[in-house]
Amino acid sequence: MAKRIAYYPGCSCSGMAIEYDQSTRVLCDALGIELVEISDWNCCGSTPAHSYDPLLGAALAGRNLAIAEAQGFDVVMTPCPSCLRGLKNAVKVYEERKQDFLDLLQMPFSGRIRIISVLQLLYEDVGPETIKNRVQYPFTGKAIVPYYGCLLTRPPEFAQFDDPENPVSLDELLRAVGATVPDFAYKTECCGAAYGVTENDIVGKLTGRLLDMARRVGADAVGVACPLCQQNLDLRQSQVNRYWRTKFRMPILYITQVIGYALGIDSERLGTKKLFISPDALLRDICKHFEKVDESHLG
Amino acid sequence: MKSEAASTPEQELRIVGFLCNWCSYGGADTAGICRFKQPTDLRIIRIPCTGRMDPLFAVKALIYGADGVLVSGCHPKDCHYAVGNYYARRRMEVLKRFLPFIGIDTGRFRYSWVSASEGQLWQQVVKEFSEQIHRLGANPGLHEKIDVEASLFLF
Amino acid sequence: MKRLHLLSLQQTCDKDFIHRVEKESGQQVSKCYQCGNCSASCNYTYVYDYPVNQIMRLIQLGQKDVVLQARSVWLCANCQACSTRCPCNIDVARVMESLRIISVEEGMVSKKKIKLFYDEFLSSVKKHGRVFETGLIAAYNIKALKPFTDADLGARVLKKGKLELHPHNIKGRKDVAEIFNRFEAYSKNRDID
Amino acid sequence: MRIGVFVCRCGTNIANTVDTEAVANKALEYPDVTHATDYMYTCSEPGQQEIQQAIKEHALQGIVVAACSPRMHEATFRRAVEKAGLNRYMFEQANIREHCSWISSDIEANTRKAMDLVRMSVEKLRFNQPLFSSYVPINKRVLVIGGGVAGIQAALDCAEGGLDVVMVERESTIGGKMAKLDKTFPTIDCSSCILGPKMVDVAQNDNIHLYAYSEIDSVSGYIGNFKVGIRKKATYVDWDACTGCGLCTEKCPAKKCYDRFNEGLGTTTAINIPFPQAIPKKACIDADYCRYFTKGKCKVCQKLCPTSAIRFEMEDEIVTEEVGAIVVATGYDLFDDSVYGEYGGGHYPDVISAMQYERLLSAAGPTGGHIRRPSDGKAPKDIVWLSCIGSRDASVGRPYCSGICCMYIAKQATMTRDHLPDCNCYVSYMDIRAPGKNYDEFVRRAQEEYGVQYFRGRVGKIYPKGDRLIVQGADTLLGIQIEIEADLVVLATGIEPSDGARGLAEKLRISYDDYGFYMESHPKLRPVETNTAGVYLSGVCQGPKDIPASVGQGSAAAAKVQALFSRDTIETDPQVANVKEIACIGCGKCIDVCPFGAIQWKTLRDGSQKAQVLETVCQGCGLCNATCPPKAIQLQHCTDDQILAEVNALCG
Ligand SMILES: Cc1cc2nc3c(=O)[nH]c(=O)nc-3n(C[C@H](O)[C@H](O)[C@H](O)COP(=O)(O)OP(=O)(O)OC[C@H]3O[C@@H](n4cnc5c(N)ncnc54)[C@H](O)[C@@H]3O)c2cc1C
Ligand SMILES: Cc1cc2nc3c(=O)[nH]c(=O)nc-3n(C[C@H](O)[C@H](O)[C@H](O)COP(=O)(O)OP(=O)(O)OC[C@H]3O[C@@H](n4cnc5c(N)ncnc54)[C@H](O)[C@@H]3O)c2cc1C
Ligand code: SF4
Ligand code: SF4
Ligand code: SF4
Ligand code: SF4
Ligand code: SF4
Ligand code: SF4
Ligand code: SF4
Ligand code: SF4
Repeated sequence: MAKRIAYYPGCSCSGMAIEYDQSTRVLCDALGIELVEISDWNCCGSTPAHSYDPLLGAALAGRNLAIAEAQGFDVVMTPCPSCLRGLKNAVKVYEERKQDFLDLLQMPFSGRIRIISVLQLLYEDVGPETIKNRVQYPFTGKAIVPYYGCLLTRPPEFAQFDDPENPVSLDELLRAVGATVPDFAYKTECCGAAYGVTENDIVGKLTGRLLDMARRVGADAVGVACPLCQQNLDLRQSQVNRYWRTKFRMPILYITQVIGYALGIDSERLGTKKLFISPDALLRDICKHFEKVDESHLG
Repeated sequence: MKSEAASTPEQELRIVGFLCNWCSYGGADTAGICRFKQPTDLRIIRIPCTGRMDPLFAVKALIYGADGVLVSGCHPKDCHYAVGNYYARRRMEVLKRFLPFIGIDTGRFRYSWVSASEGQLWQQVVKEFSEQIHRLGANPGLHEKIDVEASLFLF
Repeated sequence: MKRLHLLSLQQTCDKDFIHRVEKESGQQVSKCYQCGNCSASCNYTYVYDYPVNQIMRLIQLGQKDVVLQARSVWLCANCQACSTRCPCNIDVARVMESLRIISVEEGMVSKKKIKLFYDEFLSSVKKHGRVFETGLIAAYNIKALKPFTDADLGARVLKKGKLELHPHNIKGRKDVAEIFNRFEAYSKNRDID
Repeated sequence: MRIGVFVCRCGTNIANTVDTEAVANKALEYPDVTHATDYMYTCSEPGQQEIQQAIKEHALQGIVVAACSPRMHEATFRRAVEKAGLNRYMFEQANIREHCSWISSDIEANTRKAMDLVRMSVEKLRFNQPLFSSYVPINKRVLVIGGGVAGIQAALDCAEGGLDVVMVERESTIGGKMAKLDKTFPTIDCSSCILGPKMVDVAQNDNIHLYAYSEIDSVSGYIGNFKVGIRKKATYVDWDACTGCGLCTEKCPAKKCYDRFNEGLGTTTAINIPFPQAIPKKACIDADYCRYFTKGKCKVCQKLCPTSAIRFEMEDEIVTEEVGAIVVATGYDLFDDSVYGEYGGGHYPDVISAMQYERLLSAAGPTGGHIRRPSDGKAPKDIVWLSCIGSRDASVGRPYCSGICCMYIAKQATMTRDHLPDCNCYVSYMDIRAPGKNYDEFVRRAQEEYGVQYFRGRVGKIYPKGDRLIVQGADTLLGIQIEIEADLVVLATGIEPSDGARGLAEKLRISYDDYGFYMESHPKLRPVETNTAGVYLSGVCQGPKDIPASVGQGSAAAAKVQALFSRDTIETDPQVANVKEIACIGCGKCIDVCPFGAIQWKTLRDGSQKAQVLETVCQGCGLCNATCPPKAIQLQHCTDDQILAEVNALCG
């Protein structure tokens, strides 16, 4: 499946969530999808810009889309749901307030570009079936709960992807790599991502709830598709433990890492070392030589 | 023979009203029962439903010299015959667009929805429309002869 | 929260405010019938001063000052749970977002620190073209007078090699800054209108 | 034509602002007018006699009365001229009171206007034709579609009055939803105790012919003379032979069939009698589950049946019935709660619908009347009811209130407290709607005497925690979020029109609203009639209702049928459309627009197709007339010639 699409890593994925970026790149490479990073991309403005005026956020995000269009792409993929929202918002604002938007952007833009998340790419364009057929090291016997976070499927008219209350895409991808997928009631609950820095009491409470539920349903790990969710659950797990007097040690893996590993990609290249809660024990159960995987089959 | 209206003093003009029996005709009755004063130019023709209203009636009236034509029926959804006024609305809209082609000011034609209990509304409709027709003045008549029957095919 | 005791409906109702919220958000607030589903679904209700259904109610009543100064407005994480479940098809999250925008315009921001974080974030973007996370957090923590928050995490992040010590300046950062400048000019013009 | 004109003074009502004498004198100048006069009170006895006398004296052939609104006295005057030997349609009334004397005090202008109005009437009258009603015999049999409580009531009331009733029910038993209920609010009567005897009456009444497991296939004809095709669906059991002994159902090996009567709680057998009190009590095979039909092998029932009633070769059969009136009572279905992903209906076994809960309460239900939750059969300790599920919710396209759920929630909660005194009952509500007799008192009792805990606010989400469910809601009165740990959650699903309601409406040519509820002819004054003459409504098919209202409407529909059938013939209104066959070009446009299906094709001897109006069905709206390109179809008494004559009188 030779395919070339524009790639927007976003700020998180080039900083705190660098392993999400790495794993996305190597996984796409292994799946025959060529990612072309949007040249000289800038920050999409995220929530802060949006809170001033969706127009400002739209113009900031729009610059990236305009560059991608100029490079001849009709699809942009980003791993980060927050960037996804920012980029999609640009198209929406473009449709609603075309003149204001173009005045601010001062670049040619047609608004025809399609924006998808890496989850959507894996689920809709690649498909669980394809992935299942290529699994080398299945996660048999391991329970991974799918955590979508609040942004990927909501609001439904905007997301145009999966079910807002009971999404299944991540579930099916996890099942495709052989994992057990427990019914996880907090699939789409908000983790408080926006307040990682400013209101970390709130984050502590919400993430604690999520981890508690994950443990109750017997999870060995949580599979995520959002760098902010990942950070809250992984980096802040120690804070949560202090706040709740708990002893969680729950690995939080990106879906790209899970699939990549199952496909037989070296964990080093997937950046699992960068995770704060080490998934090594889990990964070792799946493949004994997890540190020195033979990648020859990837071709 | 000339009609009475034609020989009247200048200030009275000829307005023909086509009112459905169930709603607007009753609304005009209600306005009368309540003694709501109205201009005297209007003459009402009773039809069962605005769905009966052939745009040709309005066209003929205007061509033959009426100064204004008013059509009124039940509010959409309240039609005694369920859907008659939906058809009427569509036809009246087409008629409005068509009138300029035969040199008639669209301001001479109006349709409204007035129920049997809306005497006050009826008074207002009559007042407004009569004033509008007076502003437009007497119908100057047609400059060119047009084939009225042929115009039918436009509908 | 400032508890309301007696509300004189006519005297405190600001109709222009209702229109402004409706225009900014594109939502008709009178559609809200106060079912409470938004508050039931909102993960932040417990930290709000007014749960989001009450925010909707206060807007219906034109209570501009109470609404704009509410803590809830800035604690909303824009998670969309409310919008997804509102039986009246109101995009409640969009209304909350509009309130944030209006509260900035009116100088009535309740959670100054969140606003501060946003300001720092944007100035980082304006300067470098991308967010310089390390610089942002440092600047924020100093200005918010809580320099040691998350200090425990800092060391671990550093160890994982995840903290950049230098900002990445993109080539087009002038273009990005221009967008900000044009936006500021645009906002000023709009205020005059 | 010799026309007489009578200008009424109405005491001073007209005469004060119209010079009636001048109007009468002027009328003498109009064509064909041979007699004209004014009179004090034309509608009075002597006034009418004056008209009748003038008809004779002056050999008048048509009459114009210039007086009040025809909506007031047209009927009076038509009768008066008829008594004097004229056809009643040789009469016109000019409205010079409501439309003239009362709305302006300008005597000169009013007088001029009255003259115009009289002239218009005269000109129209010159085109009038005598019209005659025809009389069509009424077939005094009535069809009732739907055998819920509303249909049963209508059928019994009609049969009581001596009418022949044909009842068509699509399930294999009558009883509808009420047969599934345990007790009924607000008196907590046992549902089957009060409905059962009525169902038996239907079975035993000689005047009622019941087609169960049947549906309406086609409807043609018109008031007094409908012809209805009824599809008797194959039951694979000869009901004349079946005694309802139930032997077959005990031994049928296909035991995993969806149990419709028990709302899918538990399973049933492929050959099945829905419940012990079913009417008719006959077995019926569900071919989707029967092993013989799915796998080609079994026939256990055939071997067992003592009366050899099983007929695997049976096929659907169409029978035709002729009736004079139709009562539609097709009731409702319940909203599919799985639409709400956040509540997990259809996903979590212990989130059930209120109708399922009704079956749990019922002594004849799958748990024998013991409240046991579906997942593990435990008696619940905490139950939460959620109101307005699929009601009052624009986001799922159901903005209306279902009207009954507030009450049945209160009923189910109080009964739960009776059955399981230790069980805590919680109800989430937005408003409590209980406007019937003794209804609000009933809801108050649930709270005050039975300790049911109501909280105001919708629920956002339900999710499992261990073997319990967390109900995450809000108490908007307190302005806080709340959580309840529950063993069972009951969704008060709202009402929607029964499956297939629209299709049936098309066959009957009756209208329905945006949701599929049938439209009454007038929301206040003709609540059981439809706009199609001879078709009546009863029960929830017209809109949400409880049992008392459904029964009331059933009786009302029956009364309408009785009133219709109290005559032997129907007098048709001759003010209907009529086709000039030579002019008709057979375009069919009139057939398309007629809202009542009153026009049909007629094939002439030369094979050409012409439109033909069914006089009894036509309601006289004139839509066809305005539509017909060559104006071949004309609405009698309101023809193009007549209207244009009025226009010409003014503008010509
Ligand atoms: C959970 C619940 C509890 C309730 N409790 C109470 C209560 O305590 N007290 C109270 O007053 N009300 C109660 N109600 C309301 C009550 O059920 C209704 O008011 C009543 O059943 C309406 O009767 P109906 O005959 O109009 O409709 P239905 O009972 O629905 O009967 C319609 C019948 O027509 C048949 N049918 C449908 N379509 C066709 C077709 N095309 N051809 C042939 N047949 C057709 C159906 O099979 C059915 O037998 C309750 C409702 C629910 C959902
Ligand atoms: C303010 C108000 C507004 C309303 N608006 C609406 C509305 O918009 N829509 C709606 O549907 N409903 C409305 N209603 C309700 C509506 O008025 C009633 O439903 C309806 O009028 C009831 O009619 P009825 O014939 O049963 O009773 P009534 O109208 O009370 O008629 C009873 C008649 O019996 C006579 N009578 C009484 N006792 C005797 C006796 N012993 N002997 C002889 N005659 C007697 C009375 O004089 C009276 O004429 C409204 C009610 C109110 C109070
Ligand atoms: S969910 Fe919608 S209708 Fe309900 S209270 Fe919130 S905003 Fe209002
Ligand atoms: S968008 Fe804001 S108000 Fe709505 S549920 Fe999320 S946090 Fe609460
Ligand atoms: S006919 Fe009409 S106008 Fe004449 S007296 Fe009777 S009510 Fe009055
Ligand atoms: S089909 Fe035969 S065995 Fe079954 S109930 Fe009828 S009579 Fe009894
Ligand atoms: S033939 Fe069908 S209905 Fe009869 S016993 Fe077998 S499975 Fe049951
Ligand atoms: S009756 Fe009560 S529960 Fe049912 S829809 Fe109406 S308000 Fe909601
Ligand atoms: S007059 Fe109306 S009802 Fe009669 S045939 Fe014509 S369209 Fe049908
Ligand atoms: S519309 Fe006129 S011409 Fe056409 S079929 Fe009907 S009657 Fe005949």
